[in-house]
Order: sequence, then C-alpha cells, then structure tokens
Amino acid sequence: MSDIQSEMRATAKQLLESGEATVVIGWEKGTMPYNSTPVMIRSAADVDKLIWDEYCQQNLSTYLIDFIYTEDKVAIFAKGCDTRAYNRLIQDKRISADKCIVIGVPCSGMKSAKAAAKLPEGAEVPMSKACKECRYPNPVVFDRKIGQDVTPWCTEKDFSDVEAIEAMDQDAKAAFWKEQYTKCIRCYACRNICPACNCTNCIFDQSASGWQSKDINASENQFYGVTRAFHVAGRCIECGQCEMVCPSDVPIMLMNKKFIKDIDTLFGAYEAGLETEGPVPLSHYEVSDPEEFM
Amino acid sequence: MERVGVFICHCGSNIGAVVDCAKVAENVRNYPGVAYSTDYKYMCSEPGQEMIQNAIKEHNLNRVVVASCSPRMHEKTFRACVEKVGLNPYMFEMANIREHCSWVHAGKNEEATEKATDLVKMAVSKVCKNEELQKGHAPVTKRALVVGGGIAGIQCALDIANNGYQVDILERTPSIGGKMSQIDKTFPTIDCSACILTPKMVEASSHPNINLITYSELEHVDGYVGNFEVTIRKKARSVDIKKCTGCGTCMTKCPGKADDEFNMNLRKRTAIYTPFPQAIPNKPVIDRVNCLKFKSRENGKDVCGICSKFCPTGAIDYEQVDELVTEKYGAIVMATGYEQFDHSIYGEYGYGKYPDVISGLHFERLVNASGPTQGHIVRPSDHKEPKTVVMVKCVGSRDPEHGKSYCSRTCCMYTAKQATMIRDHCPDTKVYVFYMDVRTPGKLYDEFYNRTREEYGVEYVRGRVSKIYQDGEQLMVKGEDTLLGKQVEIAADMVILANAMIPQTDSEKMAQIVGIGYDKDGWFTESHPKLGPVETHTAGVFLAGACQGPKDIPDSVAQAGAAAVKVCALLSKDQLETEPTVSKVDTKICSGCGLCVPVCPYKAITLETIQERRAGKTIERLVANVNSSLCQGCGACTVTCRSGAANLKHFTNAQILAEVDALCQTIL
Amino acid sequence: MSNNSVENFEPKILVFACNWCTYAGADLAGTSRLQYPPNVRVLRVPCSCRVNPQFVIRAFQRGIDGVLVAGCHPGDCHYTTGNYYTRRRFLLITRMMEYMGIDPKRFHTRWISGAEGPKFQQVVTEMIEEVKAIGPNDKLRDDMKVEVKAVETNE
Amino acid sequence: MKTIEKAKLDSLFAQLAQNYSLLVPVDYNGLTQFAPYSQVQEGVSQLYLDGNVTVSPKTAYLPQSEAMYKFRAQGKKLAIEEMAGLDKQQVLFGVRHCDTKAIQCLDKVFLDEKFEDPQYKNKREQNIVFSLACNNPKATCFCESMGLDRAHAEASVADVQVYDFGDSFGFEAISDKGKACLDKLTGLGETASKLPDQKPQTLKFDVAGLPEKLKDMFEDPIWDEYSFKCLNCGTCSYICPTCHCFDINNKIRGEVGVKLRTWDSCMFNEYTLMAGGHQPRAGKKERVRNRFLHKLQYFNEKHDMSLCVGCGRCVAKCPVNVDITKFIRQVIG
Repeated sequence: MSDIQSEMRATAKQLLESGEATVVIGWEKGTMPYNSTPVMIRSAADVDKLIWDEYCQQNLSTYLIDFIYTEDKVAIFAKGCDTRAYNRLIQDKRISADKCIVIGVPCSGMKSAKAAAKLPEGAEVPMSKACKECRYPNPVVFDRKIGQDVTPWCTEKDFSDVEAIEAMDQDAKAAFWKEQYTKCIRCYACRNICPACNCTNCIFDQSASGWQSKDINASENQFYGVTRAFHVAGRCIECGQCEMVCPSDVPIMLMNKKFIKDIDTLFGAYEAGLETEGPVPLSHYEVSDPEEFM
Repeated sequence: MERVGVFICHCGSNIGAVVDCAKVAENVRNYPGVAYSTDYKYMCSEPGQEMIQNAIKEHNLNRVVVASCSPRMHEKTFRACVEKVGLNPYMFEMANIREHCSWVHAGKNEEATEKATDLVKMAVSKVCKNEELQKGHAPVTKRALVVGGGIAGIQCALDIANNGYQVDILERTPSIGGKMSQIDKTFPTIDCSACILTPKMVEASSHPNINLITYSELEHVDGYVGNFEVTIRKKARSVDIKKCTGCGTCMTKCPGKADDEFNMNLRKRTAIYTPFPQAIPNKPVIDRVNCLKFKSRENGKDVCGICSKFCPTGAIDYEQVDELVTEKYGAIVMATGYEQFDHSIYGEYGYGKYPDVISGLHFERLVNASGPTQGHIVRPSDHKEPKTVVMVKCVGSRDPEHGKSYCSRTCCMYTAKQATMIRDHCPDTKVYVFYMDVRTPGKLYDEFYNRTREEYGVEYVRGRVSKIYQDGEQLMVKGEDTLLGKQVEIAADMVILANAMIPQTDSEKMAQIVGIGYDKDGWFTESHPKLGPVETHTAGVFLAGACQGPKDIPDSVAQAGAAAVKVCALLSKDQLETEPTVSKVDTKICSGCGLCVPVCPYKAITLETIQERRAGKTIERLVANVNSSLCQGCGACTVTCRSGAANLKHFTNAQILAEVDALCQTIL
Repeated sequence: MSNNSVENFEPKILVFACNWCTYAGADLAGTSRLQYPPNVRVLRVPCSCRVNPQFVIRAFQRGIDGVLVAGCHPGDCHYTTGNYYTRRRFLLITRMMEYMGIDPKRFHTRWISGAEGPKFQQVVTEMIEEVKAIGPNDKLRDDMKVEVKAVETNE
Repeated sequence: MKTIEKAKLDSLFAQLAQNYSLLVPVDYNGLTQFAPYSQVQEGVSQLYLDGNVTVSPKTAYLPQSEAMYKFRAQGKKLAIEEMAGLDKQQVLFGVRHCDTKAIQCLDKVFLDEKFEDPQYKNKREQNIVFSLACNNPKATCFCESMGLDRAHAEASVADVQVYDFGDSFGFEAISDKGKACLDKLTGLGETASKLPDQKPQTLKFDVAGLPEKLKDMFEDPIWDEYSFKCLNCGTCSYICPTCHCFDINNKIRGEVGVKLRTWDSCMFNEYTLMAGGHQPRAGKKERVRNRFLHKLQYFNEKHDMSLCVGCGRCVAKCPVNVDITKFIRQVIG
C-alpha cells in the first residue's frame, strides 16, 4: 500500500507543479485510525497529507460537482466504484470530462469504519459489505493509473440478502422495513453522498411541492426511502456509500439491490456506471418487455 | 383565495335516481375552498348553464366544479360556459358521477351518494390547485406531403392542389400509379383501369401545385402539426432526370435482365427501366442490383456502359448517390397502400411452387393487353389456354391461425370480375369459385355478382379447398362443397387465389417514423373508427386509402378526398391553436441530466444552455426545454424527472396529489 | 364507508385511469350499465405514464386499501409509447411494494382499452373482492387521528 | 449516597415506571437513543449504558416532530385547540453530563425572559433527569475541554446524579424534584460517597479566547478547507444535543390538521431559502461557517456560554469526518 501512497503523492505533486491540475482530491488521515477522509490539495507542498490505506472508502467523484463553475482543473483518485460514480456523473451531465483528471487506483476492498468504531483497538476489522460484494475493484475509466489491477473477488451479483427479505411473509417484511425506517432521522446523508443522487434540487428539498412533509415517522421515512431507491433505480453504481454514512444503520442497499435484481431479471442484466452513453433502464423500454398486466 | 362553485347535476333521473344530488351538494358545502354548492336537474341545459354563469357572478366564484356525466362528453360545453363569463376555462373540473357512479351502482343509493361526494371532493381539491392556462399559437407551413403515389395519394394530392395549396407526392418506386396501374379492369363496370388512372397521373404531374418526388423514401419526420420537417431520401436514379427526355433508347439497348416486378415476374425487364410504358415520370432508373456495370464494379471491374453510350442527351450518371433533403410541410397524408398476401405459407396451395397457381394480381397482368401475354389468358407454365379455372377466395383473409383475421373486402368483387373476364376471353373455359361467404356491399356490386353466376355461368362452390396438387399437366383441386355436404375434386388447368390485402411490409416502421399508431396487423390506426376515419392520433397526419385497412378503389378515392379536406382545413389557417396542457420544465429545479429527452415520443425536449447568476457570477448550465408546440401532454417526462422539474400543466404533481389526498382523507 | 372491522369492511380503491383507454372503458361500462361495487374512485390522467409511483405510495400512506393503475394496451397508447414506460416502471414498483410488505393483491397495473367496458367491470370487481377478503390496509400508513373538541368560530 | 446493585436495576426501573413515564437509553436495531422503558421490557430494544446514545435526549424536550396545536376548518369557521402537555412526570435515566449541559443551552433559547415556549417548559417541568457520570469516555469525547465537570452534572438540569460503581449505581439527589423521586424508591442501599475513578479523556485542548479569535475570522480561508468535504447533510445537526432549529408546517387531513414543528438543519438548502428565491447561504462554506460560529462564537456572545458541549457525536458520526475539535485546535493554534 505504501508504494501506492508514495506514487499518489508523486503524481499529485507532478500534476500540481506542472499546472495540469489546480486541485487534487484524495484522502488524508482523519480523527480516528479508521477515519480516512477527503482532502483537497491545492499546493504541491501539501501532497504529503495524501494517504492510501484500508479506510479510503469514501467516493471522491461527487466532489467534482463542486468545481463545475470554477476555473479549476481537478484531479481525483478513484477506485473502481469511484470511476463508476464518475461515469454516472458524466452520463447525468453533472460534470464534464475535460475539467477532470481521473487517476485510477485499483482497490482490494476497504474495511468497515463503522465496524472498527465498535471494535476494541487492534481487533480484526471486517471488509465493508459493499466491498465484499464488489465486482469492479479496478477503475473502469481513468486518465492515469496507479498500481496493478487486482483480480475481482466477486463475479456474480450477490442477492442473497435481498432474497432473504423476499422469502419473508408480507407481515414480516412490513415489520422489518417499518423497524428500519423508524430509525431514519432523515438527515439525508445517504442522498448527499450518493453519486446517483446528483439533482441540483431534490424533491425532498422542496417542501412546498407537497411531495413530503417534514414530519418524521416510519411512513414518511419509508416514502423517502423507497422514492430515493426508485430515483436511483437503474442508476445506482453499488458503491454502498449510502449505507456506510447512515448514522442510524438503515440497510439502504437492500432497497437499491432489490431494484438492481429486478431490473436484471426483467429487462436484462445492466451495469450502471460502466458507460456514459446509451439508455438507462428507466428512460428506455423494449416492446418485448415482460407483459404481466394483461 | 379559492372560491369554488360546485354544481351537482341530476341528469334527469340518470344520476338523480341513484345519487342523492342535494345531499352531495350539502356534503361538500363546507369543504375547504367551496364557496357555493347546489344541485340542478340538467346542468348542461341552457338554464343550467345560465345558473352556473349567474352563480359565478353573484358569488364571485373563481373556480367551478360540475358533477355530472363524463368529461369526455361535456367538458368542452362547460369550459365554454364558464369562459363566457370571464373565467379561464382551465379553472373548471368535472366529476363523473354518471358513467362512473349512478349508472354502475344502480340500487346502491347510499354508497353511490357517498362515492359521488368523494368524486366531487377530489375535483374540488384539484380545481383549487388549477392554474389559468392560455392556448398557444403556432404558424402553419402551407404545403402538404402525400406519402404514396397510388390512386389514393394522387387523388388526395389533386384535391389539395385544386384547393390552391402546394403538395408534394412522395413515391418510393420510379413511377406514380400504384397498385391500380397493375390492374386491368375495375369492377363493377369493367372499365379499363389504366384508362381512368393515367389521366389522373398526367394531371398530377402537370399540376402547377403538385411536385412529384419519385424513387424516394421517407427517412425521418420531425416537428409537429403545421410545422413538420421531413427528411426524404432521394435514391440514386443513375439518370439525370433533367437531361433525360424519356426516349427509351437505353431500355432497348440494355443487356441486363431482371424479373419484372410490375408484371408479377411473369416476364423479364431490362436493368435500366421504367416500370410500365405509361409511367410518370416516364424516365428510367437503373436497377443497380441487376445492372451489369454495377455488378461488375462489385468485382473490381467496370464493364458495359451501353446505356450511357446510346443516350442521346448524356443523362446517364453512374456516379449519382442517394441524396437526403429536408422539406417543411404543414400536413402529411399517409397513402402508402397495401401489399398482396404471400400464399406460399399455405401447404394446401402448394407453397407457391406450382407455376399455374397464381394470385389475383398475376391474373391482372395476364389479362392486360400490354402485359406479358398481350392479354391472352394462358397458363404461365406452358402458355396454353386453360380450359378449367378454379378460383379460391379468402386466401390469407379470415384465417386468424395462419393468415389475417380480417376480411380483405375487395376479393369477392375482384374474383367475380376476373371470373367474368375469363368467361369473356375464353368462352369455353369453365370457372369454379370456392368461397366461404360472398360479401358484396357496394353500389351495383351484388348485381354484378349475380350476373357472374347467372349470365356468365361461373360456378360458385361454398367451401374451403383442402388441397391442390399437380397431376400431370393438371392441378387437382380437392375441397368440400358444404352446401351439398360432399367432397369435390376438380381437375383444373389454372388456379387463381384471391390473396388478402396486407399492409406494406415496413408499415410499422413508417408509422414509427411519422409517429402514428398501427394495429396488430400493421394497418395505420385512425383517430376514431367512426368519427375520425381519416385522422390519426397525431395532429396534422391523415390517412388515405388502403394503408388504413383493406379498401377498393372507390373507397380509397373517397377517403383521399376526405383527407384532402382535412388537410385544406388545416392549411387554410394562418395560425394553429395549441393545447396548453403540456409539459413545462422549471429551470430553477432542472439539473439538465437529460433523462427526459429520450423518453419523449414527440422529440419535444431538448437540452439548452441557460445563463444564470449564482453567487455573483454568471454561469452557464444545461437545462431541459419543452417545445410546447411539439409536446402532446402525455407526462412521461414528469415521472422520469426525479426532481420534479418537469411538470405537466393541468395534471401537475400538486394537482394529482391533491386528488389522492382528498380521496384518502375520509379514511381514518 | 371505511370500517376497520373486517366483517363490514368496505375497501376504498383508487384507480388511475388514462384518459384515452381506461377512462373511456370505464365510461363504456357506465353507458352499458355494467354494475360493479361502488368501492372504486377513478382519477383521470392523460396517460398511464403520467402516474408517478410516488402517487401510489402516497395513497397507501394515506390509508387507501388498494390502487389500480390502468392504461391502454401496449401498442395502443395515444401517445405511442407512454404505456411502455408505465410497464417498465410498474413491473419494478409492483415488486418493490411487495418487498416492502404491501400485499400484492392491493396493487395492480392493468391494460384496459376504451372498448373493454366489461374488462373494467371485471377487473375492479375482482380487485374489490380480493381486497375485501384481506381487510383494511395497515401497512405504510401515516395515520393522523386528531380529535378537535374546540368549537369553531368565524375566521 | 443511595445505591442499587446493577443486577437489581430492573426492579428500580419497575418502581420508576410505576410512578413515572420512564425513558432509558436503548439500542434499537443499531440506533442508540432514549426510548420508553417498555421497549426494553418487550424486547424491542436493549438497554444501552455502555456510552452515550447517538440521538441525544433533547428529543425528550424538543422532539424531532411535535404537534403545536390542532385545528378544524369548516367553511369559514375555524376551531383551534392547544395540544395537551405531559400529564405525568417523566424520568430520563442515564442522561450524560454533556447532555444536561446541552439542555441548559436549550433553556437559554426556549425559556427566554421575553418568551417561554410552553411546550418546552411543560417538558422541562415534567422531566426528572437522572444524570450518569461517565467513567469511560469515548475517544471522540471532549466535554472537559469545553469546561464540563465530569463529576457533577449541570445542576440546573439534572435532578439526580448517578455514579457507576461497577457492580452498582449510586444516586445523589440534586434537586427537590430528584429528592422526592429518590425518596419514593425502596430497596436501595447506602454507601459512603466516594466517587468512582474516571478515565481521562484523550481528546483534550484549550478553548480559551476562542469566541474572540473567531470574531475576526469570518473571511478566513480556513472555511474553504473545512467546508470542502462537507456533504451538507443534517447528521451533525440532528444528533447534536444543542442544535435546536425547527421549521413549522401543517399536516392536514381534510377538515382537520395539526401545526407541526419539526427539526431543521442549517445545512439544508431550504433553511435559509427566502420566499423570493434568494439563498443567502448558498454553499457549503457559508453553512459550515454558520454552524461552527453559532456553536463557538454567536451563542457565547449572546448567552455567555458555548453551544458546543463536547459530546463528540458529530466527530464520531459525521460521514466525512468534518471534525470540530480539529477546527478549534487549528484556530487556537
């Protein structure tokens, strides 16, 4: 890892010194050992802040949106999931490729900071769930690449958790989701970190539109949850950030993965964030789509 | 402040006998927004409408709900009614308490009254969120496009042109004329088809308002009623039409040979050709597939060139390429006609392999004086005159399993016509007709059919043919005479099948290009089966002739005239009113992701760059923009739009939510 | 009408009907005097593709017992392609609703043409019977039972 | 000091639950918060005393969503009815010192000399706070640096001081309310009042002169640095024990409805959005600056106390580790 870290610093230095980039976004060490947190480097003198360790979980691509109206040329370090997020943002026309330099970093999976926070110091920290299920640890798009590609440890999408819910009876399902969404405090961290939730003005920030009141209860929270899942259906790049940032531990990916599973089954396997062109499942149709409404 | 007037209609006893209208009016009197509520016997009547108008004035109402019949019935009536006293017509809503309530809940008066109350509350809640809308205006390009140059297209173009409007005829083959030019005689008058068609063709070609675009295909249609932008592919003719005089020398010299599709492949034609002698324009094209020069070019050589050598005007141009041109039109008439059903799927008729089992259109060419046999009725196999002819009707028609479920309408009559022609040309030849039913609804049609049997001695056998097989030189036709209840077997010299009429093979693609509907068989769909037979659901696109469904010549001509009138009515306007119930994008909310763009069936949404002041800086960003003339108001974009930036006027998110909430609030 | 005791339970069912097909089909049921139970309320939309799944969830939040989204048969859409999007969206939403614990009997999408008055009658009748059998919807509800004892005064 | 063995905690809770509504810290499916003791009895939640809860007990004073009054409108007539307050005294068991300090902050806002918020006041009067001293601070805790007394809860808020002696809890009444409550309890033991040992906090720094320093830092580039990674989510505001901003909305069902007050966050776009569409705090920088300055400068200027009590929740839970302690240390230098 340290090789990658020094190469990161060297790359950042070169980019900033040459003027190819005015900003480099990477990770620095945070408050706790398990906090590796985004950092913006503008000066070659600061590149030693950059680190690469097993907690560089956070997706940096969404920060590119902040620079669309500045004069900056922004370089970001990007793992496989970050590059899918990058494609998502390109496809949604939220960022333009000519302002960005993507430095791909193959990733071997990140550890769960949430688990680490609960475990005693020195204990073995498990990999994040999304990382365990990751099929694209290597960058799918990049301008440069650091390090060697790794062999993906998953080839198939793992829907066992979704299937476990599907196997429950109706009352158990309802009770499960009600419990989960009772916890939601509607802080919108899941939305704000999501690369697919990139609207400039989310419907949940428009209380006057009448879509949702600010009342907090399981019903309203579920409306938020299922609506957000529907909005990212066919667009979710499975980074799992939503679930990782949730202060209430709501299993948000269980919603997203349900849509992914059904889209694959009904309309054919689809991988969001691999391409920047072509139809997205829900803004497209086939005359031959399954017919069960006759 | 919303001040809604609610008017509950009894519709005589239609509603009043089931729904307690006075109670409904009472139930909603205190409902939020309601300022006035009453009931009346006939709301749509003159006094009923006056009552609404007076109440608007007297109670200072700014919104109106009428609970009565279906809005599909009287929405227009009441909109006009409220508009007369100064209310915007879109500040009106209807609650359907007749078709959706009293008529379907007879005897359940209490529940129906409760349901009617709910429906009225929903309408009130919606109307409170309604906004004043103004109809838009769009200019009109005073020029029409007729797609298809058959008799329907020609007639339609002539009618439009004679009304003083410019019209283009787009024809994919080298000549106009269509199927009618292949037909020898027409029923029930047995007059010569060419004799009545060719003058029309000449008239069309020489009309100052008509422009012929032959050997060309419809490529793409953009725009909307009054303002279509049509891209046309002018296929390479390989002949400079301006230089060509139509002398025909090239055709006499051409060594290339090809099947003559105009003559149903009953003879060969040259590779440079006009489909038939009276073709218009009477200027040849080179069939590049069969031209020796073009064939040799595929192999890296370059031979022949005889036509070019002999052309006195130097009109041959081997280097021509397809040309795409874009033209503007105010209206489009689809007159793309039909195809003949291919009977080779039927094993019982020999899979199309027996040369002497021919279709009706083959026969037309056989019997035509300028056809391959100079009008002699002979067998294709040995050119002998047949002594026994069997005709089979409903080949492909009325056969949902293998063919088409519909009746092709014309076959009974053309079979009768052909039978009489055989008897006329070859008085010694016996003619049998196998039929399921004989359908002759048309002026003088049944009389013609009776003459065929009685005067011409054609024998009609009611039943299906179960098998045709070759037996020596003859064809054995086995079938059942269901009237006599016995098997019959006829040794025939020739069999003529009355093949069904089917849509053009690419009719579905055509429909998609133009943006109109088509049915399960591929016929274009009219906007209403009875009241809109030549209109389509796409404003400004009309139908003429058999592309809408099987039709004979008089029906096609009549429909062509009808379509022409609709086109002229459209082109006579300087501006078109457009419905305001279209989608609109709130650019403040829109992120410009563009997901709505591919969803729009009318290509009404484009991404545009706008300038915006943000934190003291002017920035540029993409947002979606809806062309309100193109938008037809389906709402597909509104659901695709996650942030709710795209909203459908008169069916806004807030309005629909208000209805949902109004219905549900009584559930506790 | 709604009553939480299962025996006398009269469900309330919301039907989103497209203007060109299903609404016309429901009108035809009316003109043909085809009788069905009075538990359905039709909400007219221009096209089934206008029905945002969020409307459906909202209705369940507010306590509706069943929702039917109905439009033209595929290929018959007045707007040519609207119902193809409806189909995609609601194939997914139907499954998601079930995943969230809403009984699949409570939510349906159906194609009902303007000529299918009898089908409209049949679909809503069956749905009402099914929903009646499973009782009131108690899932996803955002109930607000407020009793205001105070007496009204003029505003 | 009165004591009870931890093994007998259930009987203590049972006694309390008899006379009062009882709220205890629980773990509900992974979310720690205060909840009715009945949840523990029913097994819905587990009692959680290992550390402070994620969602602070400010919920017992300022719920995330609270009806202010209800109404019915019929035609032109309108009826309005106030919501009834807590009809019964409510014991909050295990409130940490930082959170008692936080309630003192809320008092400054809701029990202002000019206006007393009746609903807040009702809860303040009816709540009996058993405040538990922390022996084992979390790595993210920094209450000492913010001037809190780890041995004694905020006396204006806490009614009973609780100490954790390992096998038992010790109780000392602080207020009359607390004394009355303790007096009702039976089966308690008695012990000398030697306080338990407290592990030192690791996150320690000096905040002297902070408000004064910040006064001149409104345009400092430090805000770009700290706001860059902020997501503008509401996690920090919602878990913060002192954040008290709220929005007011209607919840209407036909003729009846309630006026709701719900938490709001200065991180959200609508928080400062003006009716005309103007957004004075358009970006992350403006919002992060406002939040930090409100915590560390503005509140001091107005009420002479910090609005940050050092509970460490935001340090632990911020999804992108925007760390207020790092900021303070950097400003102090």
